[in-house]
Amino acid sequence: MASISVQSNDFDISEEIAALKKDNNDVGAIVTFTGTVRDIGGTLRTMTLEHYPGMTEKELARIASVAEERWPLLGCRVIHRYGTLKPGENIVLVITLSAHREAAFKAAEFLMDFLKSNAPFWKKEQTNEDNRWVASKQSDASALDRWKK
Amino acid sequence: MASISVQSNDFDISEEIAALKKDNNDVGAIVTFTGTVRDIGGTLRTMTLEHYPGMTEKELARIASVAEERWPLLGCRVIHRYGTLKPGENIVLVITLSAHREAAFKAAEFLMDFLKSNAPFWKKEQTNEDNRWVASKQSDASALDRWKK
Amino acid sequence: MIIKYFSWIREGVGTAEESLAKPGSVTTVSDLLDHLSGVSEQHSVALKERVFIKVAVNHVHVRHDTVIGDGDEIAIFPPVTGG
Amino acid sequence: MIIKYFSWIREGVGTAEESLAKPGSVTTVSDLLDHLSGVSEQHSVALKERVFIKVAVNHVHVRHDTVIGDGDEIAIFPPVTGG
Repeated sequence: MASISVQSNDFDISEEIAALKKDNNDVGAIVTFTGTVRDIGGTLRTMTLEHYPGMTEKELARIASVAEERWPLLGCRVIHRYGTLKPGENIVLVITLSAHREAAFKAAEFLMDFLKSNAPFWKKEQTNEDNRWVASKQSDASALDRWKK
Repeated sequence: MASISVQSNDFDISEEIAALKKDNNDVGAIVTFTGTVRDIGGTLRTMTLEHYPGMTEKELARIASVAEERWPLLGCRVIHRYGTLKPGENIVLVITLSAHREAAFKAAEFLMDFLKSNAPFWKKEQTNEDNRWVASKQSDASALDRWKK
Repeated sequence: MIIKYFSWIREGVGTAEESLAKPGSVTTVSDLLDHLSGVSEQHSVALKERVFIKVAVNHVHVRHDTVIGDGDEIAIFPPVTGG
Repeated sequence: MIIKYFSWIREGVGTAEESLAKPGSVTTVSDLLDHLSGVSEQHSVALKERVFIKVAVNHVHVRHDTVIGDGDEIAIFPPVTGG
């Protein structure tokens, strides 16, 4: 069962790994993905993440359960922040644990690809000039194709 | 330029990420891979990693430089431990930073695949019954094929 | 039914949430979007480009031809951009 | 030339390192392995299965047909198993 958090506060990757792995010595491979606030050209002041309370955690849990059916995971953690973040701050964390590296890598990539296209979050950037909603990327939709069996 | 360490002591993933990312706000994606000592069946007492001082760091740096040529990385770190480790302990850490997730994921997978087949380390397991050198896996050699252009 | 709006659709419509009794003309999500577009000029503009309108019914992503009921929570939002 | 052995080849040969002047019969890595196999029964057994014998010359992985010189550091080891 994956552990899911939707929170405004930051996370610590080492602590999250330790909490997930505990003393499970069947684990041989741990993959983490961290997404951070980019500031292209140094004009970003803040980024605000809106989400859909009620749906967000359910949708993240659903995506994680698909990953857990598809790969032999020994642990799975998803944390996604909401609220107002500064450039460089953490947005999202995915951790996958498995006996071997391939399952851990593939499951983490899968989780991120589906999270990008399905988790109900919307980013708004506040720059020195204006505020604008971030547009969705065709590349994120295309990324789902490679997971079709 | 990747940062390479071959060391007997442990590492902290959060600290390593922070040292690598600093205040680079072009970074949007951070992938880490951690390999840990597995204990299949609860019979392992310790695992000893022998390596080839003089060659090991050079070979890891060479692998990292190939990854850096192939993907637009904003940071790359490889730490590999040697000496005697207990079940559950960390063996290896790879960190890749990039603007986007695909480059970070692919480069980390590539690094691990090539490290597994080329970095001069050899594992010996000490169990309650005997001491034995770990055999190389055909799957690790096969893993290299997917990176052929 | 409860209608929730998010992101620039929320800003366009001018409210985060509204409730209405399901009109007789509404069977599917698509019918609801047609109905809501008639509510105000703001609704009409915000809901115009249907290819950018994503919908969840009771917290589950659905297609526009999905049949909806009076007790449903319908969320209307643009393509997601988290992660 | 300096010869270094690692892992079970080191244990089989019984030493981690030895040095020798390149014999006249030795041009390639393969020739060297043939020569070393004649040094002792332990060498012969440890170096028998050539498919499991990997070689690095001056810290770079090479094939068995690589030409070597008297000043080279030659490392002989089984397939690596780190990571």
